[in-house]
Amino acid sequence: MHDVVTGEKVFDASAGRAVPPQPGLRKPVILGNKTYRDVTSDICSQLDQKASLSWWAAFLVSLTVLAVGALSVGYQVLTGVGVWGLNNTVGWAFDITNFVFWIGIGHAGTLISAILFLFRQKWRTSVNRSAEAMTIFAVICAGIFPIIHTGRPWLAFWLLPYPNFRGPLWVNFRSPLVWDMFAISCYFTISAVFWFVGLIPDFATLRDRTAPGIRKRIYAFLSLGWNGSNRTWHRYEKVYLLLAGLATPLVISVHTIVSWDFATSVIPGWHTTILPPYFVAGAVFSGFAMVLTLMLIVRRVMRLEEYITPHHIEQMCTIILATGGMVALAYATELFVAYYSGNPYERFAFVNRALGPYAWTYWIMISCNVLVPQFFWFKRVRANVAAVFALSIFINIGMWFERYVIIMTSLTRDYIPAGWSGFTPTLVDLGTLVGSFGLFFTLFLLFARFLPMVAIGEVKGVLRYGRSVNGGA
Amino acid sequence: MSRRILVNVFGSEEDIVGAAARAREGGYTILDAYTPFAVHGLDVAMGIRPTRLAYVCLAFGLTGAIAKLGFQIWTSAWDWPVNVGGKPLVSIPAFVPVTFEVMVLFAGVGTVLAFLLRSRLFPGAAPKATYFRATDDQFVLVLEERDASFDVRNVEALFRPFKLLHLEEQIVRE
Amino acid sequence: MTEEYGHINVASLPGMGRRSFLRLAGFSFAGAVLAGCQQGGVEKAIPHLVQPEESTPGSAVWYSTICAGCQAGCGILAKVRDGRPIKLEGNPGHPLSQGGMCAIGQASLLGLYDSLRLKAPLMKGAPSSWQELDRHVMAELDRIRRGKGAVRFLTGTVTSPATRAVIQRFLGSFADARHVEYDPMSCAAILDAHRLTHGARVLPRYHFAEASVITAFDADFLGNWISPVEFTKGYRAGRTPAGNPARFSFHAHFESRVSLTGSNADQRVCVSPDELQLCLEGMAAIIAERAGRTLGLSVRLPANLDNSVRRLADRLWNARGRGLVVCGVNTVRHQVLVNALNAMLDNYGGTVDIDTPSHQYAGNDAGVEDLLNELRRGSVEALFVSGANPVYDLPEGQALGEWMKKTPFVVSFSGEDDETAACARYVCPTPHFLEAWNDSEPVSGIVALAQPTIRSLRDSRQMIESLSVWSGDNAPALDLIRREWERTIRERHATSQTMDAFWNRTLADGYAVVRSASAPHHACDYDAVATVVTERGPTSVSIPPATGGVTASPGGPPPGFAGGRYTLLLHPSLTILDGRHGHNPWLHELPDPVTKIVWDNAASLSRKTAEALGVRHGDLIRIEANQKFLELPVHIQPGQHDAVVVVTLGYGRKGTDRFRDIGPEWLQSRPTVGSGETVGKNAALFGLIEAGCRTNRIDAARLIPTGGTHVLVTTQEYHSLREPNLFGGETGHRRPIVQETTLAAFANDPSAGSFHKEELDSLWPDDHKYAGHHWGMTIDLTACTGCSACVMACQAENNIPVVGKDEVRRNRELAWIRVDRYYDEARGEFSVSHQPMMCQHCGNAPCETVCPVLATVHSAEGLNQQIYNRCVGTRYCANNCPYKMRRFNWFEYRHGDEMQRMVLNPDVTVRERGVMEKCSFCIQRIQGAKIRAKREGRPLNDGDAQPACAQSCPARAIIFGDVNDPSSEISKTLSSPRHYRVLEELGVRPSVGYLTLVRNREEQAGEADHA
Amino acid sequence: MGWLNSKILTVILGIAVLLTFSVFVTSFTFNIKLPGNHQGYEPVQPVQYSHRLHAGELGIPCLHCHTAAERGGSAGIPAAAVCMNCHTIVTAPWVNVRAEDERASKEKRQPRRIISPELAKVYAAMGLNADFKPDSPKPTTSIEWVRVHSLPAYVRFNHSAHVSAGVECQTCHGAVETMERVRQVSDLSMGWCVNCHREANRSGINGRKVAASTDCIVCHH
Repeated sequence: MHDVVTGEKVFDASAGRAVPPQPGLRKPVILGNKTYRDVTSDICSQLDQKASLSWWAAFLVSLTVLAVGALSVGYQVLTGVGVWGLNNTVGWAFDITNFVFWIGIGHAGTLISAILFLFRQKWRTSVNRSAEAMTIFAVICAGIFPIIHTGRPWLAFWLLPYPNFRGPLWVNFRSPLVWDMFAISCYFTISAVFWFVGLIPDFATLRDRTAPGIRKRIYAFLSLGWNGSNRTWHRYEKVYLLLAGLATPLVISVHTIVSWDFATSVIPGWHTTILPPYFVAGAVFSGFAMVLTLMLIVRRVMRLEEYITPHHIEQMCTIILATGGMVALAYATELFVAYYSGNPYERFAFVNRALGPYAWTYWIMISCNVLVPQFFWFKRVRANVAAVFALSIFINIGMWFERYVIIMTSLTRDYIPAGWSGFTPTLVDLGTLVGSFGLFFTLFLLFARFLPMVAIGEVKGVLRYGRSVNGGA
Repeated sequence: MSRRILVNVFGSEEDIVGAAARAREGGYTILDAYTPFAVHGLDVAMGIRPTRLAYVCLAFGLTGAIAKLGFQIWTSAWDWPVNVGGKPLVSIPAFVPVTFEVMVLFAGVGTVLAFLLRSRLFPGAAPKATYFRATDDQFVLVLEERDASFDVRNVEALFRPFKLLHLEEQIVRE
Repeated sequence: MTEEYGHINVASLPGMGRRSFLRLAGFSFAGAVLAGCQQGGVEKAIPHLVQPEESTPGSAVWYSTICAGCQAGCGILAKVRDGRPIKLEGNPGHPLSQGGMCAIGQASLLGLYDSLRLKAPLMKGAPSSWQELDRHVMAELDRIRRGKGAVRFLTGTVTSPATRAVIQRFLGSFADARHVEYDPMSCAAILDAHRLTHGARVLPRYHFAEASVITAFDADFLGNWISPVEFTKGYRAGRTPAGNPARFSFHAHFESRVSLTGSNADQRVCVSPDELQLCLEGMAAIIAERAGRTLGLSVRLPANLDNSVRRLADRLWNARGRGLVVCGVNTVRHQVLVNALNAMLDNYGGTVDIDTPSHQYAGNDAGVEDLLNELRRGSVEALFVSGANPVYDLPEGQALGEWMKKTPFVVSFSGEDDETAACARYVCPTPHFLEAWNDSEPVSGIVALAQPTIRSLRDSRQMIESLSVWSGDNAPALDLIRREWERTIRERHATSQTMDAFWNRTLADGYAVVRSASAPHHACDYDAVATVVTERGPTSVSIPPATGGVTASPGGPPPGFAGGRYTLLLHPSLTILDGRHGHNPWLHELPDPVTKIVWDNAASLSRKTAEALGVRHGDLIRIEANQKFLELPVHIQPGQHDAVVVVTLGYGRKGTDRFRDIGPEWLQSRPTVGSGETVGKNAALFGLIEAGCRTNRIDAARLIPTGGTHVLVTTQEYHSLREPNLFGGETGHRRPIVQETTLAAFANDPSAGSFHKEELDSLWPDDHKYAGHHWGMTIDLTACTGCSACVMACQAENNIPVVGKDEVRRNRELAWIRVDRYYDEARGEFSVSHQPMMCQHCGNAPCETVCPVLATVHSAEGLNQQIYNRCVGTRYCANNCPYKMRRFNWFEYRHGDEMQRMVLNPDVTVRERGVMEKCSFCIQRIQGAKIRAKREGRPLNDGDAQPACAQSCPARAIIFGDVNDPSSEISKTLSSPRHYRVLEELGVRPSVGYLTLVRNREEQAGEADHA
Repeated sequence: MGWLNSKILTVILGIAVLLTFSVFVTSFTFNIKLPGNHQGYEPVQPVQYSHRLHAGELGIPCLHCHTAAERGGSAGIPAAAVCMNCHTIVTAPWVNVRAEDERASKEKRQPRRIISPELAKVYAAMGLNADFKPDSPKPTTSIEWVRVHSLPAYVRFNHSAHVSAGVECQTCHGAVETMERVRQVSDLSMGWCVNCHREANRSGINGRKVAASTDCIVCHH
């Protein structure tokens, strides 16, 4: 269990200078020569203090944006789906684009907490808690869309197979939307459970250092009586491993199922077998971009520079570069297969994406998802926080457009030319999209305020990685 | 019934792992250890048997998968057979995704529930033994004083190579 | 007694009480209204006190009557359910329409429930009562009789013998009285030409079925010219690729615009109006040469058309007696040449029948011109206007309105407060034709009776009843008609039935065939033709250059003919005709069968002309002609001649801003029509009455782009089966959605053009068998003319709401069947194909697989079912429909006002917002037929169950039936080598198939592109 | 100890399963009425017409008055004129008429016509005069019966199809001939319809094989 040192120099935030590589030593995950006590107080004191002005500012902005979204959704539910720009030909556009986008975002959290855990990547401990929180909030954002996109959202519960007085009449288990419903609810449940299991020891830590009062009682309630018993820790480790082992195929299955919404259809541009791997890679790609966006803000605002170090940023940039490459490969493969299939409808669908009336969306997608990640080949870019932040935002935009391109442009030009149409978003479409970001950031800010942002117990476990036994980095 | 226990407090993970190994070699009964994080090797040092939660996980997963597959077949082909898109009533490939999801759901939730029950963790439970810095920065090893031959001084000597911060005898009632 | 073709036994009629609406409506109407809120409230069920004999609650009764959507006088059946007429269908036995019914006729039902119909008589604009009005009118009439003032009675064409007699009798009591008939869609020149050439002012009856070579000069006989349903029936009968040799007429069409008929032609010759005249004269000269006649003409053909005219003349000559030349240009000079052609070709007595002529158009434009002059001079004492709206549809309408206001005594008989009624001193509300007794003789020898299907919803009185009251006769309409029939019709009937028996038989059948009583005529007088040709001068048109098009220089002044001047062509709308249906929302939302425009009229320009003027679709353009101008949005019409600008008549009706509220209102919705504006603009003001005939051709029109734009909405956004070549080439791949061939290729290989692609292997076993019925449909693209009657039939049958212009603009129209119209302009040719497209009821339906809640599943009879109440509205099914034939309720669409909701079919659920809907193959009709068969203890026969579209189709292009029944008509089409299914390579196994479109052309066309 | 925990686990899981089951079982057995279920609805009618008397005691067949059920989709409520087939002669319960006769013979006078108050409402609604002839100046009013059995707007039910298939009226409407006032006996839920159709397909109606479709669109269109 030795981390391989890459031989690259590391930026020491506390010293404010670059340190040359020290061959033979593991690269420290946490900087600043922290003791266990320091870790506890660094993380927990955030929750004891009054919220900062910047937190309040961010929270109010998010809340306002959320209100815009709530108004949009309320108006839409009361008036009808017609307040979106959809039509007979284009039955889905912003709604399902947002859904796939947010689900994709969510996948990075599971990836960090589960897959990197299975791969024994120690650096994950600093970011896994917030990444998992991001997953849950992203899935909440995503989960709203399948419900509100229906014409009669108040009947959305009909998607559940429950006993009834209609015969009984069940659901159609052949429909990818039912698969979706199961996949998302299962994914949400497992992610939430995973997250909560990770939080239990930290609640105990909080409980034990908080003075008696309502907060202590809440922490006590949530810590389930955790006392740090090693017998429990022993089982806990096993459970964590099992959950990681379950979540890994789950996350792949969820985005595979989401891609099947399209892949199992007959519409040219949707009906393609490449979609599952393409979607999973895209999800990781977009998810990491969102994790980066969030973490760069969080480490600054919550003063977590010593926990989320340039090493972390570097690692995530590398993953983005890798998954960006996969996405680019998928785009190329898609074009090639469309050409090589000899299917004229398929061929036209792809030519139309690149050259048709909505070509601009395609080229935004290509620029943001294929060209932008190439900057991460450069060490200087990866080390520049501002540049990484900007690039991560471009990737977020690009990945939203990827889904928009797939969903919308394919529908506008399908089989029967007389049915061809277009799509123009309405104000309500835009309000709902923006509002989903408001919801996401509102939830995330609340999380930052009331729960430990970093997994205390896990960080303590890797605290001494990259240090000599006597301490000192 | 009451028991006498000896509480040994250490400051680092190496110390408690070493001490635990030494105590077990010395024939002492280790009741438990309390640590701020999962200390690797401590379970081996304490001699804890491997947990069987993996089997629970398997059992739950299989139950979920079989139940869900059965339910899908029953609803689609037996209870009310409906021709949907010309597909067969039992369309096994189409039933796979939901079966898989429910399998994971059952396995995941079942395992965690089993873990919580087994470890007697539930909302609002009071911790059985609280060494409050054990959730912060201290590592606590608890030995049972089973008979009169138990001598604290022997233990102290035994733990001399390790940085013992604190040692205390307690009587707990059960 | 239910669902039968019932008729009313007059003897047992206690007044009109049995069809008294309110009492009849009682039972189920209260139920329908309350059904929506039945969850909480108490539902009242109010039965009749005395059950009407022929009515069973919840069942329909059919009455035969006459359609008054236009003057063609098709026989129809009105479906009356719980006292309300809810659907009109063609009377299968009627000799003219033979069960077909056009879109306009079907939609005219909605006019019955128009809430803006006049509620009471008006005197000087104020509501009054009949007694009051009668007193005033009778006093005035006495004064006029004494003063021997001039009395003029202006009507549309009167096809009713009784009405004509009543008017004559009424006018007989005045010293100076004249009955003037006119038609806004005038055919006066044909009648006038026949007076010159044949000595009788008659409109021939054309037999398209008998014709093997049809040559039409701008006559839209499949669209709205004279008797479109009858002509479509005939045209279809003469064109079937089956049989050896196939009886398949050749149809050549000369026109400048793109008419519905032109879009169906085997050879469409795009000519300027001048060239059209040259072609007609040239052809007459060629034929005259062959026939050895002299018409005073010499052959002067434009070089580019010389060949085609000569070849066509050959064809016509070879098909003497079986040819047919028709012309829609309302000029005597054109029409005498047509008469000469038909005479020289021996077509009279064969395809052109003036022995039993048509009475459908009898208007006399010269008479109208005289009347207008009299009114201008103020020499008319009393004017009656009935069944016409001259203030709106005459070129001098505006001025006429002023003259009418100055005329001492003006009575308007009208159902609504229209433009003409607004200028009349007395307005007498007339009932809707479904509320009235009537008779007609549309074609000499075919007489028909119309009976009321509902008691008048308004305080109205038929015109003939009013005249009867004012003559002191006080006879109800029924008596007036019966009297006339006793006097003149009965004696012409062959059998010796009693009057009662004859009357009841006719009432039940809806029509009777009697001896013709037409004016005598003589053979064609070629000297008269020569006189007209020379008298009205040798042709004044110059022969244009061989290219015949605009040579545009970018950036230069807008070119055109004669210095930036274009020829303005006006033509009546295919949906609202001359404007008489301008208040009918169903028709406004019915896409024009060619342009697919809804809720507007436009200035159609060819692509070249539009480019030269620098305008695009929807740009406003100012048309100046005759010292008048109009601003209209531009519509770019492929296939149109560069020298013309084409404007549809019938729009801009007063009061059409009532439609501003139609459709949903929300944050970004736009009204269908602006407040105070009208739907479209009235282009009738450009018209002229020249040489005694009304012309719709106006020369030297200037077109000036204004820079403004208008939201001009079409239901189809892409118009070709060829993919756009996005790499910049000429044309892309042609999709084999419409599979077509030529008659020549078909003769060699009956499966020519039908392009079958192998279905891929399925992963799934084929384990769903249809044991009982298995419904299927076949659409014969050769028969389909694109007329859109099916669209309207579906709208009326299936409670499809009108969604308004903005929703159509957003591509949210709700029609369950659309007629896709494709232009093919490859290789410099222009051809059009029409393809009705509805839910294909796929055996392996992609929509069903994806529905999460089982709201769309397959029935045991092969139907793709859509269950509205189960639908949660994910729209996944619509996305996954390769045919894009699923329709979503984006909002709670209103079904008109409370009156208009009476037209709803109680057998079809009114869909709420958020649910998907689509064609159900009219399951309610299938169920009805099955239940009827079960009740009568017999098996279901082929043809018992017919969806509304198939029933209404005038061309019988839609065949529906049970494919499990080997003897059914549908089963026979399945084995036709022409049969194909759209997108069959997807493996979705549609239940709807198509028969290839066969065009009577020699060359092989469109074949190579299919691969 | 591990053993003990497993037992707790078993017990808790068992309780959970039982609870779920019992919720379903109670909702089905005790027939929890969901919104839209009007089973047991028994409204007061404007005229206290007794089906027990007419259909039960007097044995008049249902289709005698509800003729439309045989011919059309809707069974309808008979027109008041149908009542007059008998009630121009029968104007009051027999006992009341008899009592009047006896009183009259006792008082040595012509017996007066006895009209039951409920029938009087019908006569009044029809505007009949003393000879049961329409009296034109008298206004006629509709009798506003309260509808008992009603289906949602999206359900099509055709009476004649069921009557011609041999389904007894009582199958759906219950023993109306025993009811003084008509009550909705069945819940008229979709499951109730579908299960009857399934049963009919399995065992026929009165021994006759029938094809009762379970296609959705047969009722929902």
